[in-house]
Amino acid sequence: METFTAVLGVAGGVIAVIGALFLFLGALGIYRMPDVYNRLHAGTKATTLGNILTLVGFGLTHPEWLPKIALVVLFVILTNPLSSHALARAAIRSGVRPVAGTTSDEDCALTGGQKP
Amino acid sequence: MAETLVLVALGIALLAGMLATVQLVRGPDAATRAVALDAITLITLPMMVGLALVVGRSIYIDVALVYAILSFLGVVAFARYLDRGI
Amino acid sequence: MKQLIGSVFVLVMGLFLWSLVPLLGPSAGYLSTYFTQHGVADNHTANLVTAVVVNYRGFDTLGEVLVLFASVSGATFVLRRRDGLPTAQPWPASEFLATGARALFAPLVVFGAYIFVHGHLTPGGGFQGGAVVASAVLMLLLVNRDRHLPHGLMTWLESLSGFGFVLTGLIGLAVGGSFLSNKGLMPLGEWNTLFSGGLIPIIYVLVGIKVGAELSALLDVMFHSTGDADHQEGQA
Amino acid sequence: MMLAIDFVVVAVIFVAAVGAMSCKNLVSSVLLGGLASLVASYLFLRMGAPDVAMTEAAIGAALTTVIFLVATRRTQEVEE
Repeated sequence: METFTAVLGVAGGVIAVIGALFLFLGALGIYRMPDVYNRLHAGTKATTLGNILTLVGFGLTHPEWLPKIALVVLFVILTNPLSSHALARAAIRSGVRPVAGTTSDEDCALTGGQKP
Repeated sequence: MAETLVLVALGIALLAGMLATVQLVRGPDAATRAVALDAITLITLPMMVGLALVVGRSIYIDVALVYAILSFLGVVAFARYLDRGI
Repeated sequence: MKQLIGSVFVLVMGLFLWSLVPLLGPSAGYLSTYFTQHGVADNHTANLVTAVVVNYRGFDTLGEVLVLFASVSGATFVLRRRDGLPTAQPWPASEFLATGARALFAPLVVFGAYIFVHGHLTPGGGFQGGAVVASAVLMLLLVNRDRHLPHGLMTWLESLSGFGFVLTGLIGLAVGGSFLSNKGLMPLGEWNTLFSGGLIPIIYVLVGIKVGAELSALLDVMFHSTGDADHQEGQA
Repeated sequence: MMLAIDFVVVAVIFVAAVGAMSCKNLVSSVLLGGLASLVASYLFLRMGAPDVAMTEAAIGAALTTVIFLVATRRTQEVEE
């Protein structure tokens, strides 16, 4: 039983490190990408996955706290798509143009703008 | 072993937070800054839970939960502002 | 120039904060020593901060609630105008956001209630729980700006909870010998259970309802405020 | 390790505060102020004050930001 807990803890630590790497990749995407829409792509998907993995990993290192951490994870899963969606919509409506070479004709028809 | 890995994860998350903060200060327009703030929120949340692990007090997770709810509302409010909704 | 002065001020404050970082840890004074040694035995609360805020410093909390009430009524008095300019029609929120807000409203209210009901066991209390409840209302307002709160209900909740706070204090004065006294009226209960701490949970629930109603009313007034016609003419 | 994290967090608060002071765009200033509040919440938690951290997250990060945003929008509407 004790070895099981120890193995679970080490596995949780590894999962947490992987999740933290995803968080870092998301932040790197935010830093390097050229415009808002690309940054949304990197900064919301990668950080959501990283967040969930990190929290679950932390939970596995302390299994008795897992229900509470699961509540946080559930809340993140429920709310983060909402905020990302609202941000993307706000960026389109406030008139931010996509950077050249990243749009197709259908996108231009959606946003009502010309192809840059 | 597990404690060391938790600390390593916290350090990497901190680096990510620093990168996103740089972009938030640098960002050319308000929408970019909002995206960076959203990412910082998602990075600080595991840092709070990791702090709870390091200190060993489970009640800190309550604070992380409140933080998740309210920072989500802040980002949505900002999006609705840019959206001309409020 | 103004920015320079401000930046220098921020720099000084930042250096101050920086110098405080290595000091993160417990400090001991006479009162903090007393509270840490006697607080749990006196009140049977698991969260000592709540014992300090609601019992030892209960009168201050009453004052804080009154300050919040005064500021909200002042803001309401200034911002509610029936003759104001019509504001621009807000753009509607997407269906996704509207549905999400409706789905999250009830869990947020329940979570806020959890925070102020468990104020004596876990961190948080009346003010934080009230803020979470108000943020649930804020979420509905963010989706649809034209939604109106039931003003009569808000007024009743706010008045009754404030009255209940003062009444609890007066009962403590009659039974225990001092205003907001925690002795005699309610059993202190077993440490670290929901029904413990005597009057403290009751007061914190009242504070939570009051703060939630007040902050919701403030947000309602802010969202429905209109332009000031006099100001517009003066500027033109 | 935790102490190093503390120093970086204080530096982030500092950068956010200076940015909020020096930013020309009012909305970006509000956002940077919100960031300072959010990170200060972590720092309060680190100092062992979960109640204060919760208050900071509730009042400083969410409600104040929203009230500033609404006030900015209303003044813009009047100026237009």
